[in-house]
Amino acid sequence: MNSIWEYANPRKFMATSAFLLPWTAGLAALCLVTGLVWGFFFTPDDFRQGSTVKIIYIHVPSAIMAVNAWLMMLVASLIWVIRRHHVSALAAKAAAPVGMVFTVIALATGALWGQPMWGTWWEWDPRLTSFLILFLFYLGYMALWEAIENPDSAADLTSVLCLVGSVFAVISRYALLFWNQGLHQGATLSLDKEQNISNVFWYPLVIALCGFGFLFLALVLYRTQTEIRARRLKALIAQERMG
Amino acid sequence: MIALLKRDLMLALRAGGGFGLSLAFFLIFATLVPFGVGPQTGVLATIAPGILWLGALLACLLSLDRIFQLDWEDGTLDLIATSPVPLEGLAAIKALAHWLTTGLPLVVAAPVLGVLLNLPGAAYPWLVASLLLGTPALSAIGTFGAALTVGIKRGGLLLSLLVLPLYMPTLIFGALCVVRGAAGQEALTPLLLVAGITLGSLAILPFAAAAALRVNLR
Amino acid sequence: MSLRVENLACARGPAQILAGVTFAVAPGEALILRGANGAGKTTLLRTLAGLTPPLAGTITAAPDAIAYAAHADGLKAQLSVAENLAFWAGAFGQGDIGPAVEAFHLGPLLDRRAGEMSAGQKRRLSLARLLVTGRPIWCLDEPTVSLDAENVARFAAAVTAHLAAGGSAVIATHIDLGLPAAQTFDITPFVAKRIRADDPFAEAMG
Amino acid sequence: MPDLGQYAVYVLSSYAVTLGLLAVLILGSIWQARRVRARLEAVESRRDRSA
Repeated sequence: MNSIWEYANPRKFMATSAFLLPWTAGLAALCLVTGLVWGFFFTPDDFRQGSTVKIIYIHVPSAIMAVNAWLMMLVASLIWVIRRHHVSALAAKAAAPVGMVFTVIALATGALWGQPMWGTWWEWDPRLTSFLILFLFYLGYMALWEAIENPDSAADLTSVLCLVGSVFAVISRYALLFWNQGLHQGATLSLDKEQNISNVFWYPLVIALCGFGFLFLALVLYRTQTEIRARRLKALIAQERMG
Repeated sequence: MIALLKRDLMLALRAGGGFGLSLAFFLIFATLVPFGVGPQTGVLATIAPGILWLGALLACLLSLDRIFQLDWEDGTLDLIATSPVPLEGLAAIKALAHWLTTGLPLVVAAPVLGVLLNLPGAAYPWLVASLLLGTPALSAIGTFGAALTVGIKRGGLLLSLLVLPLYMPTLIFGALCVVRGAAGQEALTPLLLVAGITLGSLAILPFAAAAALRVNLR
Repeated sequence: MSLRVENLACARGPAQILAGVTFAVAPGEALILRGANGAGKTTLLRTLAGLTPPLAGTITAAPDAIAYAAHADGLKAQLSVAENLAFWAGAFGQGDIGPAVEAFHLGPLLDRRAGEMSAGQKRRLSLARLLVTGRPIWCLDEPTVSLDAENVARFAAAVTAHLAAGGSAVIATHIDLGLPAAQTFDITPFVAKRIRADDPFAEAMG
Repeated sequence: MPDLGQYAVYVLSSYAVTLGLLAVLILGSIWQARRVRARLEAVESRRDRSA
């Protein structure tokens, strides 16, 4: 039985991800098309929200994946800090833009949903505001990666930022709940509560969520490959300069 | 460590040390607000808690990039790192010095500016208390941000981008405390939460800042 | 106080600079580092000072024994000579700045601000800092830059006195200081510039 | 095409924004990957020739 840490070797990762990438990308496409087409064309309108309920199939999955992307970066940063696996740090770097785009999608679709339902594009509601803060965290994280020349130092410093940022993100979440009770409805998907939407909306939503999940996975694998190549490029150029 | 604190305070007070700049910024910021929102005392009284907290926060932000940058440029940081002072202690002392030269004057000046902005009388004790308990967190978080960006040329803007989201919980609870104080509501809970954030920041962030400094020095 | 270095490999950023560096400095002895510009003397000294972690090998010395002096003087322009020295004495837990002032003839300059002094005067102040650290092993990077002949002699005398008191020194310099117990150590054979071995990206990946 | 009623513009623009952003992300990733791959291949072949 091979150790899981072997996949942290760049060469091994390249081979494994080359195998996994078509599958995850295919599954992502399949689930996204199924979920979104089902949701858009074949679900009824909600009696209160009308056709805007169709936004749920992109809004909820992207919001969930936006948070999961940060969690994945947190885990990857911890692995880098503790075990110093280079691929882990690069995977965190690769995930950041994906997470940021998901955050923007969640914010944009939220605004487009809020306008007809609440009569406003933007509301300083705890959930909306925490996503805005999450967006700023992604922005700062990516800016720090870009600003530092030495890749290992950049990995170290962004990891520290990710760890500290996560602690403050949790505090911010509670601060926001304290600050304003908000308009946003409760969680749509939860495991412990009774299902609070009916099956007609539930199935396409779960499929769309899987689609966003696989899309995230595929993009992270693909972008990590790119980061590994970029890192190797940097190493080889440095080697050439040293003669 | 005491030598370090003494030196930092001395440097801040000498010519070109930047002491008072943050205070002047705070003053100008609060003075400009009525020009932006109009002179109606009712409006000013409503927004005064938020404006004062925001002004204090921005004034703190203004002087953050000096915390480590000057010592980094003239080589002092390398030498301190080889001295018996641990980097964790250095980060804590730097945060303390920043608070004494920036945060504390802001706390003292805030009530005066409160008068300019028609802050309701009941809010003054809460304003002073929340700033007194909250500005150390601003200094500690800022020191961490400064440690992250010390090796980066023209890192000032990046520093703001990194630090501002981290400032948010402190700002929320601090301003909320003053707002509630002004309205005669229960304001102790947000005050205690501000104090909690400060204690947590002071406990954790010097270690994070020292880790960042170690990376930047090697 | 002895310093022993075995099989040391040093890195600067992503690059390994030196490998297999081995030497020992006994109490009362000085080691003069030689090597072309850019060979890695500064990297070696920064590694000895504990600023850069070594890639491989061991550095054996008593804890908190090494005092480091870099290219940069590390002085605060707004503070006077006496204040600068007193700060370092305080940071290293020492009290008296008298011997340091005397060794580098800083008495007449005590109240002068560091920012108003010439490069050579700043250098003297920065070297005087070594005497207030109270540390036995000095690691010095080009200490005589911008010093005139008279002050180079003062510096040599300070090092000689330090050695006579049982201290030791590792000095990167191109000039002959005329120290009594000095061995010369040329780092050229140890220069091994390549991507550091713990970087997994330089190997072939296909 | 389902009847989206009075909210058509919000629903359609939500989907449009999402698909647009995802397209930018995916195409950007592909473009970046191609560029890095090409540059790496150039350096690798230079290295192989000299070796």
